[in-house]
Amino acid sequence: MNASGILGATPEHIAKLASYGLAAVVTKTFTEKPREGYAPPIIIKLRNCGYINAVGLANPGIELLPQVVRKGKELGLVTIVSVGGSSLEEFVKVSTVALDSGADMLELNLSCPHTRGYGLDIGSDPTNVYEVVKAVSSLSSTPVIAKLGVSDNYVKSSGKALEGGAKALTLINTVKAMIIDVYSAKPILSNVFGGMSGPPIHPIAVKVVYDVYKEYEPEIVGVGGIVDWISAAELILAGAEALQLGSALSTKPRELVDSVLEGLKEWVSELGYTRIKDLVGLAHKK
Amino acid sequence: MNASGILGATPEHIAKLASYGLAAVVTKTFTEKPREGYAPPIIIKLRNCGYINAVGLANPGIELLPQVVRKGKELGLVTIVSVGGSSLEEFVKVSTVALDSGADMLELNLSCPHTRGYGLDIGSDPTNVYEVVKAVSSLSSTPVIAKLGVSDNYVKSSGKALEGGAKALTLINTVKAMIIDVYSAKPILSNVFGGMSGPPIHPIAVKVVYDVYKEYEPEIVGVGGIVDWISAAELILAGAEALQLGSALSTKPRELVDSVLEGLKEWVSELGYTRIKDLVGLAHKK
Amino acid sequence: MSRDWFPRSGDETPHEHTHLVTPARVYFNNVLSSRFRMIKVKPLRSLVTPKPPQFFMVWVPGVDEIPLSVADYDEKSISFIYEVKGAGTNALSKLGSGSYLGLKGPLGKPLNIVEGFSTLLVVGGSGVAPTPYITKYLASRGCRFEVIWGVKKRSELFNLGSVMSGVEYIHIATEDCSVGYCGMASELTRELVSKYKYDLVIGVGPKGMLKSLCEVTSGLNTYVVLETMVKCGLGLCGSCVLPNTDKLLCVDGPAFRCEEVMQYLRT
Amino acid sequence: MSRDWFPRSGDETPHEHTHLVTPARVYFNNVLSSRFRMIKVKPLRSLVTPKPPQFFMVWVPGVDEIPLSVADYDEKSISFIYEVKGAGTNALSKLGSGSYLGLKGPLGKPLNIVEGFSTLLVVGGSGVAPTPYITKYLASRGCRFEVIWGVKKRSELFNLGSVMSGVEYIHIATEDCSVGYCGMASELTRELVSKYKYDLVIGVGPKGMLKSLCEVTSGLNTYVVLETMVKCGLGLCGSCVLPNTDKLLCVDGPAFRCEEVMQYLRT
Ligand SMILES: Cc1cc2nc3c(=O)[nH]c(=O)nc-3n(C[C@H](O)[C@H](O)[C@H](O)COP(=O)(O)OP(=O)(O)OC[C@H]3O[C@@H](n4cnc5c(N)ncnc54)[C@H](O)[C@@H]3O)c2cc1C
Ligand SMILES: Cc1cc2nc3c(=O)[nH]c(=O)nc-3n(C[C@H](O)[C@H](O)[C@H](O)COP(=O)(O)OP(=O)(O)OC[C@H]3O[C@@H](n4cnc5c(N)ncnc54)[C@H](O)[C@@H]3O)c2cc1C
Ligand SMILES: Cc1cc2nc3c(=O)[nH]c(=O)nc-3n(C[C@H](O)[C@H](O)[C@H](O)COP(=O)(O)O)c2cc1C
Ligand SMILES: Cc1cc2nc3c(=O)[nH]c(=O)nc-3n(C[C@H](O)[C@H](O)[C@H](O)COP(=O)(O)O)c2cc1C
Ligand code: FES
Ligand code: FES
Repeated sequence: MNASGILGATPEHIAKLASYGLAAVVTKTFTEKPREGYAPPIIIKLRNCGYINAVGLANPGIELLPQVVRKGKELGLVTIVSVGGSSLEEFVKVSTVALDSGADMLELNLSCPHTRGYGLDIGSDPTNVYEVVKAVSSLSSTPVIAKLGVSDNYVKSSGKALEGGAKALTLINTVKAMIIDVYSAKPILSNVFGGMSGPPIHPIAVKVVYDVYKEYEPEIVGVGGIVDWISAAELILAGAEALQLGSALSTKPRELVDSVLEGLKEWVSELGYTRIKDLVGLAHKK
Repeated sequence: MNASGILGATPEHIAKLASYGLAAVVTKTFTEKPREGYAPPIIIKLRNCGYINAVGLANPGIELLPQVVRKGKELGLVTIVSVGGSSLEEFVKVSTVALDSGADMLELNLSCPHTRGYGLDIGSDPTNVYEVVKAVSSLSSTPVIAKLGVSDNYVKSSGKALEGGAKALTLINTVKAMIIDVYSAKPILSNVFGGMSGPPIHPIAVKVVYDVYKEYEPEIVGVGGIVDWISAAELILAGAEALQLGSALSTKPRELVDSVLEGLKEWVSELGYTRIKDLVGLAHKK
Repeated sequence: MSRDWFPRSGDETPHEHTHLVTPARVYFNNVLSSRFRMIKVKPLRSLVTPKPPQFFMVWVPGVDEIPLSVADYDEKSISFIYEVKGAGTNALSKLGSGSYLGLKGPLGKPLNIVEGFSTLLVVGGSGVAPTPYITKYLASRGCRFEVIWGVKKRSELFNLGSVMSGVEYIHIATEDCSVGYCGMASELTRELVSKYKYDLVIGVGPKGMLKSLCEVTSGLNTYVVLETMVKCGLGLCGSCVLPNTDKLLCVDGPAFRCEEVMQYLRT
Repeated sequence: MSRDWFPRSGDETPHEHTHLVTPARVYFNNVLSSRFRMIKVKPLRSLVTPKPPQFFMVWVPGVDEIPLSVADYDEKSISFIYEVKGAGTNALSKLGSGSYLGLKGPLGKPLNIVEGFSTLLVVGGSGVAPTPYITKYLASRGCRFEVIWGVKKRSELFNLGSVMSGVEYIHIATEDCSVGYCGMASELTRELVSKYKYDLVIGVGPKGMLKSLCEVTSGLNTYVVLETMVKCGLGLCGSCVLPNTDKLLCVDGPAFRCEEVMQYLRT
C-alpha cells in the first residue's frame, strides 16, 4: 500500500493510486477542518537520495472524506483512512466520519514531525498515545492502527498504543531534518524544517521495527525508505507484515510496485519459503 | 578536525590523522579501563551511502592516554581528548588524566548511541548532562566541549551543557540504526544495532545545529555527513564554527580534507565574504 | 536479482537529479513587454536537458517556488518568460543579475513530437512563455510549423523573434484588433485548419482558449498544455490533480490530448 | 565548483561499492590439505575486480567477519584458501554449498606490478592462500616468475597447480626435510637471489619468515604482505595499525616495502 500523504486527499488521488497496482490505499491524513498546508517549496529531493517535505497536512477536511473513502471501496481497494488531530476530540470526530464512510481501517497519525500540535508532539508522549488510541478503538470494531515515529520513547509508545487497543502499528513516519541552500544561505523549505524520508531513514526504520517487534511481536506495517525489494525484505525480516511505499512513488510508481512485489516473490522462493508470512521477524531467530 | 572515533586511540593513529592535513585532532573516546570493543563486523557501508558502526568504544584506557596526547602536541596539532564514562566519577577520572597530559580541550562524549550505559543514555537526560559538564568544567580552565546526539531533548540538553560550563557543543553523534542481510536473514553488525553516520544523517545534523544555534548562539562544532564543501557549508550556515569529518575519512582522506577546505574558500569569496566566520549562522538571518 | 542491488533512487540516473534543487545564478532579468519579463540564469551544475513542454519549479529563495515553462535552454543557461502575478513572480522580478535561485526539474512529460510533423502552435496569454523553446525543438526535429499568438492588446506583444530561432511565420491575433488578425486565436485556428493540413496542433494558454481550440480542431491530433496549482512537481502532493480524472498535471502533463481533458476544460 | 555537487560517497564510483557487504552464495567449501581449506562463492552482485594482494572482509552471518586474501577470482566467482584457527574460520568451514555469506572488498592497495617484471614469490604458512591469484595476475601482466613454498611438514602441502594456472616452477621447501628443499623458504631464497636476477620479490607468510626474507633480499625490490588484526578494513577503527609507524594495514597495505616495515618486523 502507499504511505499516508502520498496523494490520497481526493477521489481523483485514490484513482491514481489504484493505477499503481497497490492492494490497499491509505488516505492523506485528514483533519476536521480543511488545511491549506504550507507554501512551496514543500517537497524536494536531498543530495543524500532522500526527500524532505513539509506539506503541513494539507487536506480538504472531513467534509470531503466520505467521497474519498467511497472511491476507494468502489475501486475494490482496502481503504485505510489516516486520521489526524490536535486534540482527542478532533481524533474522535475525524474517526467517526471515517467509520461512517465505511473505512476498512483507521491509521492514527501520531507522528507528523513538522506540524506543531499535530503528530509527533502527541506520539512521543506514551500517555497521550494511549488515550487517543483507546478513545478511537472504542468507537467501533474496525481495526485501528497507530502510526508512530522515531522518538526517545517509541518502544513505550508502541506498548501503550497496543494497550489502548491498536490492532497494528505503522512504523515509521519521517525524521526531522533540514536543508539550507549554500548560495542564497536560506533554508529551502518554506516551513524551514521538514521530515526526511527515503533511503536515509531506512536503517532507522529497520531498527524501530526490530525493537518493537522484539518487545511485543505486534502486527507491524513497515514504512521508511523502501525503494526496492531488498529494502522491503529487510523490514519484513525485522518484523513488518505489511509495507507502505512513500516518497519512492515519485519515480515510476507502477514499475516500482511491480518490481518490489516480483523481487519479494523471487526472494521468498530463493530462501526456500512459500509465503512472505514465514519470513516476518525472521531476523530475531538466533 | 576529525570526528572522535576515527582513529585517535594510539600515538600511531594521531600520526596518521596528521598526515591528512587536519588542523586539530580529536582522540577516540577514552574510558578509564581499556575496552576491547565488539567483534567484527563493526563498521560497514549502507546502501544509502551512509555507514553504520558499533565499535563498542574500543580504546586502550587512560594508561595510554598521555602518550596519545603527547604525540598530538609533538606534531603541533590542537589536541582534543574525547572523554567517555558510565558515571560521573569515570568522566572526572578520565578528564583528569587528559588535563594532566596537556590536552588542549576536552570533548565529553555524552552521545554514543550503541554502548549501553555510555553516551546517549546520559546525553538525552538534561540533568545528567548538566552534572557531568559542570564537574569536568570545574577541574580546570581548559575548554570543555559537550558532544550531544539526537534525542527528544537536544535543545534542552544543549542549554544544560552550556549552563554547566561547556565552552562549545559538538553536534551530532551517529543516529541509531540497523542493517539486516536479506539472504542470511541476520543482522550484520555483531552488536545487532549501530550508529548511522555519513550523508543520511546530514540533514538531521543541519537541523540540530540550526535549532541549538537559534536558541543559544553558542560555539558549535558541526559533525554529521560532511562529504564535500557543500555539506560543510550547510552546517556553517546553520551555525557551526568548526567542523569534524567522520566516516568520510574512509575514502581518500587527504584529498577530502583538501577539497573541502578549498571548496569552502572559493565559496566564501564567491559569496563576497572574506572569512568563514562571517557565514556562521547566516541561514538564521531573515 | 542482482541487477537491482542498488537503491533505485541512487543518483546515477538522470531522472533523479530532476528532483533536487539546483542552484543557479541570474545573468539578466529584463522587461519584454507590458505583460512579460524574461529571466536568464546559469545553473551551477548541469541540468538534464528539458524537452517541451517540460517545466521547472523555480525557487525564489525565502519566498516561493513556482512552476515556469522553459523558454530557452542551452548547455550553459536556461531562460524563463513570466508574467508578474502575485508574491512569487513579483519576488522573481526583483532578482538582479548575480543573485541566486533554485531550479527543480525538468518536470512533466515531454510531448511526443515525431520527426517532420507539420505543426500548428497556438498560444495565448502567458502561454507565450514556452513558445521559443517549443519552436526551437520543433525546428531541431525537422518540423515545419506555424505559430498563432493571440493577445488581448498590442502592448502585450514583444519581438518573439528576438528570443526565438527558426520561426517560419507568426500570426498575431489581437482581441482589440489593433494588430494582425482581428479576433481570438481559436478563431484564426479554425480558419487555418480548414485550409491546411497539420499533423499536430499544440495549444498553450488560458483554459477558455484551450477549450475552444480543442473544439475547432476536433478530429485532429491536438495537445493542450494546461496549468493547475503545482506545489511539489513530483506526483506526491496531489495539488495539481485535474478534477474528475486520475491525471496529475506535474507527472502526466502538462500537455494532454484534448480527449483526455475535455471534461476538465468544460468545467 | 559544480563538478562536485554530488556527494563524494555517491554509489556511482566503484571505489565505494567496496565498503558494502555484498551477499554471496557458497558453491563449495572443501578440504585441500591437513592445514588448508578452500571456499568458492558466487557474489550476488558484481564486485570490483580485486588486484593482489587485496583482501576481503568475509562475513560469516551471525558469527564473525574475517580478513581473507583472494585466492582466485573471475567474473562469476571468488575463492579463498583458509586455515581453521578460531571461531570465525571454524564457522566458515561449516558453511555448506548454497549457504550465504557477505563480502566487503576488495580492500587494501594493489601491488604495483610492472609489465614483464621477473618475479620471485616466497610464501610460507598461511601465506600460500593468495598465491594462486598473485601468480594468475603476474602471468596476466606478462611476468616470468618462480614460487618458493615453505611448509613445516609434508601434510600441509596440496596440489597448488590444481588451483592455479600458469605457474612456471614451484620450489617446495620443508622444515622437516620430507620433500623438496630441506630448510626454510628464506634460506632457499638467499640461494636463488644470489644466482638469478629478480625485478621483484614478494613475500607472504609469518612475520619471522618475512623478516628473514627482507634481510636476505636486502638491496632488492622486495614487498612483504603482512597480517595484523583487521576489524573494519576501512581505515577508521585503527585496529590494524603497524606499531611505531603511521601505516594502517587495511588501507596502506597489506603489502609494504621492507624499508617501510623493518622496524615493525623486528619487534
Ligand atoms: C506547468 C506550468 C508552467 C507554467 N509556466 C509559466 C510560464 O512559463 N510563465 C508564466 O508567467 N507563468 C507560468 N505558469 C503560471 C505560474 O506558475 C503562475 O503564474 C505563478 O505560480 C503565480 O505565482 P505568484 O506567487 O506570482 O502568484 P500567486 O497568485 O500569489 O500564487 C500563489 C501560489 O499559488 C500558486 N499558483 C498560482 N497560480 C498558479 C498557476 N496558474 N499555476 C500553478 N501554481 C499557481 C503558486 O505556486 C504560488 O505558490 C505556469 C504554470 C504551470 C502549472
Ligand atoms: C589482510 C589479511 C589477509 C589474510 N588472508 C588470509 C587467508 O587468505 N587465509 C587465511 O587462512 N588467513 C588469512 N588471514 C588471517 C585470518 O584473517 C585469521 O586467521 C582469521 O581472522 C582468524 O579468525 P578466527 O576467528 O578463526 O580466529 P580467532 O583467533 O578466534 O580470531 C578472533 C578474532 O581476531 C581476529 N584475528 C585473529 N587473528 C587475526 C589475524 N591474523 N589477522 C586479522 N585478524 C585476526 C579475527 O578477525 C577475529 O575477529 C589474513 C589476515 C589478514 C590481515
Ligand atoms: C510528501 C509526503 C507527505 C506525507 N504526508 C503524511 C501524512 O499526511 N500523514 C502521515 O502519517 N505521514 C505522511 N508522510 C510520511 C509517510 O507516510 C511515510 O511515513 C514517510 O514518508 C516514510 O516513508 P518513505 O521513506 O517511503 O517515504 C508524508 C510523506 C511525504 C513524503
Ligand atoms: C567508526 C566510528 C567510530 C566512532 N567512535 C566515536 C567515539 O568513540 N566517540 C564519539 O564521540 N563519536 C564516535 N563516532 C561518531 C563520530 O564522531 C561522528 O559523530 C559521526 O560519525 C557523524 O559524523 P560523520 O557522518 O562525518 O561520520 C564514531 C563514528 C564512527 C563512524
Ligand atoms: S504538484 Fe504535487 S502532485 Fe503534482
Ligand atoms: S582495520 Fe580498521 S583501520 Fe584498518
